Amino acid sequence: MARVVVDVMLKPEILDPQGQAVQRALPRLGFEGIADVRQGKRFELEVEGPVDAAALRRIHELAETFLANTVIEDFTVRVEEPAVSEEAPA
Amino acid sequence: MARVVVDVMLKPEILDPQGQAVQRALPRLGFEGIADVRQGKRFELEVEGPVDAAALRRIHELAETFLANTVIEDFTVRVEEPAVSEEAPA
Amino acid sequence: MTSQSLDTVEHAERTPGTELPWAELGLKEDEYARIREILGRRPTGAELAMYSVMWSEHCSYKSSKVHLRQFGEKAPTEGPGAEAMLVGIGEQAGVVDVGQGYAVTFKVESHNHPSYVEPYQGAATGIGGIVRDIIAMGARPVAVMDPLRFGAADHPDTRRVLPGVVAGIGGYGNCLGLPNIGGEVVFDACYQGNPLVNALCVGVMKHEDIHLAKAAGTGNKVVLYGARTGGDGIGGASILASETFDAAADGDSGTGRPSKRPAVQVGDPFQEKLLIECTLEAFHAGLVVGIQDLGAAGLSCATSELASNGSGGMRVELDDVPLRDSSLSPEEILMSESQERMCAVVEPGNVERFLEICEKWEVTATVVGEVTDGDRLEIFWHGEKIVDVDPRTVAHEGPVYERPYARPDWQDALQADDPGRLPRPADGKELRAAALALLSSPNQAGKSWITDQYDRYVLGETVLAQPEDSGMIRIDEESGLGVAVATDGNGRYAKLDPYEGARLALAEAYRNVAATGARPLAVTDCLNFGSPEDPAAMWQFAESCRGLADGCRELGTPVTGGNVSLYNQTGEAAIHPTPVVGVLGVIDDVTRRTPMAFADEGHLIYLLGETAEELGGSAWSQVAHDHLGGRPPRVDLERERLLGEILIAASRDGMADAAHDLSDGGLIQALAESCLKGGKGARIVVPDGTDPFVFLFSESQGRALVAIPRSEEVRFTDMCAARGMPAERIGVVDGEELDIQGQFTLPLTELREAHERTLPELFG
Amino acid sequence: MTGTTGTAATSAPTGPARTAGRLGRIGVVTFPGSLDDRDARRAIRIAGGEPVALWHRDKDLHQVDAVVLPGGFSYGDYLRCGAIARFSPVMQTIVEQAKQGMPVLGICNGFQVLCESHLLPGALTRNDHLRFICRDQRLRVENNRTAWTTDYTEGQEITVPLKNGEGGYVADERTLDALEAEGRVVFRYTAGPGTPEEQANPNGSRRDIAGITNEAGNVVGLMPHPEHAVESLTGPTTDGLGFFTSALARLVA
Ligand SMILES: Nc1ncnc2c1ncn2[C@@H]1O[C@H](COP(=O)(O)OP(=O)(O)O)[C@@H](O)[C@H]1O
Ligand SMILES: [Mg+2]
Repeated sequence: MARVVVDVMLKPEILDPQGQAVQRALPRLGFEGIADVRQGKRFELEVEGPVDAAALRRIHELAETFLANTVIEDFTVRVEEPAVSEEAPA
Repeated sequence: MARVVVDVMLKPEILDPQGQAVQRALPRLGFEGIADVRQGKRFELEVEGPVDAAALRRIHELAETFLANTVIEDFTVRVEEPAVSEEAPA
Repeated sequence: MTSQSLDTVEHAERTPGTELPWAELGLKEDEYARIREILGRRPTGAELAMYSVMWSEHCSYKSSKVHLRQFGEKAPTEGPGAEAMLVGIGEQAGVVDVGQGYAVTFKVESHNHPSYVEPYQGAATGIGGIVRDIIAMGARPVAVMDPLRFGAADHPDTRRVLPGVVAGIGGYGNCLGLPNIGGEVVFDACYQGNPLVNALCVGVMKHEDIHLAKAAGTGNKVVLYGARTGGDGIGGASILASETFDAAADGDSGTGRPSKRPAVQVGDPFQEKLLIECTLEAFHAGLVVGIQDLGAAGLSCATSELASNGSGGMRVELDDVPLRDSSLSPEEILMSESQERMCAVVEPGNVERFLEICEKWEVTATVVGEVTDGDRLEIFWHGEKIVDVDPRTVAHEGPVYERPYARPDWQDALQADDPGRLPRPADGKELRAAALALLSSPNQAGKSWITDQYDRYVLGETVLAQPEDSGMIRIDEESGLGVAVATDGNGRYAKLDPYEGARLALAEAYRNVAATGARPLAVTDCLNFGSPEDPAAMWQFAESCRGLADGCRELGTPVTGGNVSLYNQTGEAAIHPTPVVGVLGVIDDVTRRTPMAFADEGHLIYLLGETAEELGGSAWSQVAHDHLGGRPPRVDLERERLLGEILIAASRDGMADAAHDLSDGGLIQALAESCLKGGKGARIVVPDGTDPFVFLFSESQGRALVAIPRSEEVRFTDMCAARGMPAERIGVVDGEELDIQGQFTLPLTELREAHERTLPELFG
Repeated sequence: MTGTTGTAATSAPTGPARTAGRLGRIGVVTFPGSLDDRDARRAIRIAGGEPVALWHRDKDLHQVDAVVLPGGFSYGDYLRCGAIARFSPVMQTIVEQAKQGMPVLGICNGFQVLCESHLLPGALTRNDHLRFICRDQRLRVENNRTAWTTDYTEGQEITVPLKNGEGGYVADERTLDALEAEGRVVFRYTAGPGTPEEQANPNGSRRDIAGITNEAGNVVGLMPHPEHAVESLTGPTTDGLGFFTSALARLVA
């Protein structure tokens, strides 16, 4: 089973109150040096069968019509590589 | 300015009503062959200065104490590679 | 933008031949010519931006103005309503005196087009906008309401629009901490491409706190506070709401016209909550000379209106406006409709304290200009003057149109198509089926799937909320002083007769307020119509204005303010003319309110008013036959006033334990609602000589149900008799079923199931 | 009344409670996005106590005897409810004091803040139906030995408003088992008379949990809103008053 990830972010010109709230909180938490924060959605789809161009096209369509609200959001679709989640040094 | 992405997903054992709602809607939209959907959050942080091990450590800490609630959520931190958003064939 | 390409006033003077994109900005040729004439030169790009948004239909009321005048001209000059008026039409919102030193401000506004494009954010920012109007008056917002209209309930696009709109209203209002105390939900195919999202807000203040939007006092500072200005919604609401909305023209339609789809605005309710607190604190500290919210047309509107209402001029440094996006051009900054911003005029000596209050609430605040002693509004960018106008010409002297209007040629045929010819239920069994079909139809079904998404408890002053006849808020804990508000509108009635339709909307809202025991005092209205360029739609508009103005004079309830939404039309298909009327009433002691529920076994059920066969535009004709024709029910506002007096007296003197007005769906609807709310059944007798179908389904006006304890019966009937109000005892509160004797019975469980299952099944 | 803890008065007065000649002082924190702070203060007043307004930026608790964290959206709560409030100055002191036994009640957003602050285990997530829900909610009192519930009887059913978008209580199985075993589930959702049992739980909370307490019983968090049920005029019942009279009674003892 392959995993396809759809990331949905607000378009750059659209206000992102969520990201802004995080950013405003950073100084209070003692974090400096982060110029901007945007918050979006991440969808992980577990796809049965091969993730070929046709499958990707369908997922793209799904993202466009359903997962993202393209009036205000952009999205990207990608197949997740085997070893994805490289955690930062703890 | 470098972009660091923090992905936050509910732990596998925690019910994800948003992901389930998407999954339930799929047949109605005519989509088959998606075994599971999970919905999480994606944060894009624009970091000033170099994203070295120290900076990543701090962002990891930020994610652990703030961006994610580790009681119910897992997270990953990664520096975004230059050419990120490979859109699927339209 | 480099300084060479900056279109300064000086540059405009030197280059009279430069073509500007006035048509794309929605201006007509003669309007552009007038701007040139006013300025004595061509406008700069920034000036053109300001004029175009301020002269748009949405901001200038250019098509509606000549008709709206009647609300002032015909306003009642005596009676409680007239005496209570403190601030009338023309300000952000009207203000009425409710006694004990309190004043109440309320207003309803539309956010129709944005809510169709992006339901969640469109509706959310609709709440945001109306709330800012109320704070700008100096009042603390205390409640919101949401009259809504959607396309057919089972249409796929309604599944997109309705849940988003409801979630948006809830998301924003709940987060602001404003109880939602009522509204409407109507489905009709005519709203398919043009859903109506109206939002009402009520605010309370002490008389001395009333503030008006004006910039007086040379040297006073203009402070912009709240959210940073971004590129969202540039010219959005104003331009979009000012032309026929053509869904097919979204994006590039190849016509070379710019897309009418605006960058949608995203609301930030938390920011708005901060704005409320910070504004009220600044008011109470006496730091505010004048104030204005930034809504449609953003800074263009705020600066020109503030300056225009004041005595002097204004100078604004656009470079000082805090931006979210540093690449914005000055024109864009002037037109941006970024949400959650306000503009205050503050004396220089108070600026520091004002900024401190903003800091306390973590609200960004910046001095962006000052009041000057001239009479010009001058705006600078990078040290160069880009706007130099007489603000009155922007804000108040826009074009005024006498649009042609004509009674449509189909109106006679429509009125002649009387529902009297339609087949009716013939026996008890058929009546029962008709009742269930009616009560479970989307328009007549319970709305709790929607209203349960709204917080009605927050602030702890909600005495009545949905599904009661009106919302009621306590405003003084000691004395029990309170206000009640109801909104109503019936587009089907108005389509049959727009003059009567407006009066019917008024009558119903008035009746709903009186049913709870409050004395109706004042009116706000949202007039939702089709294109003013269509003579038929314009006639509907003119008739409705005339009807509402006449009705308000008759009832002694002045119109204190409102909103017009035109161009609710897709191609040739306009919505039903939909005047939505909000009535505000006062109650001296909220513990005396009359709820709608049949709560006590043995109480006697009286029907007040007279029932005739009136089925034109009725819910029955729609549900049973999908029929719209004939004449709407007759309105007699004198009778409405009398009914109101009876209901108010019954509440004041503790005679009625429950009251519920009759409106769409008629008696059967009202009975079902009162039974379900109280969890008690009723035994009802059809009066001799009355056709049971007419008795149950007719929509005659001026009627209400009351439940009277036996001990009060004589006193109550004596009062009705003395005042000439027909009151017929039709039954008693009893048992577990609604029993229409000799016709049919409906167990409450079956009734509840039928009434409450509909919306969850459609949208759940 | 079956209050059984050592400190709680067995017959708590419901009138004004006085300690050393003064009313019991209960602080109510106002974050910039708090909404039900006024109502919480009113409830304390009606219960006979002295409400004290506390400001989120102020570490000082002004000698209050107990604290209520009210409902609302503390800092907008776009990230997660209570995520930012946890780091506020006032919370630093409240966490310290709570650990020393001061009674703390978190209502709705306050409950979320208590979980985020790790004063209570678990977390609150999106309602399973993904909608905000406002309704009158039936609750069963499972534990009447906490600082805030001594005026109820065990098993008593009460009705108070519920209104939230993120009220689903979740924790891992081990935590849930421990909460049950230690009797730390204070309130459970239940169906009122005539309501089908499957409609009892309004948001998918695990094991129908509406409210919990810490090991010491001084910190209580719940999603429903007792402060909206203190006057018959504006609330569905006056069942919520017992929270505040319980705490005040303890202050007298
Ligand atoms: N969108 C809404 N928001 C809040 N309350 C609503 C909404 N729609 C309907 N209601 C409430 O539901 C109840 C029934 O509505 P309606 O049948 O339109 O009342 P009426 O016929 O008395 O005008 C009223 O209390 C009304 O305020
Ligand atoms: Mg009514």
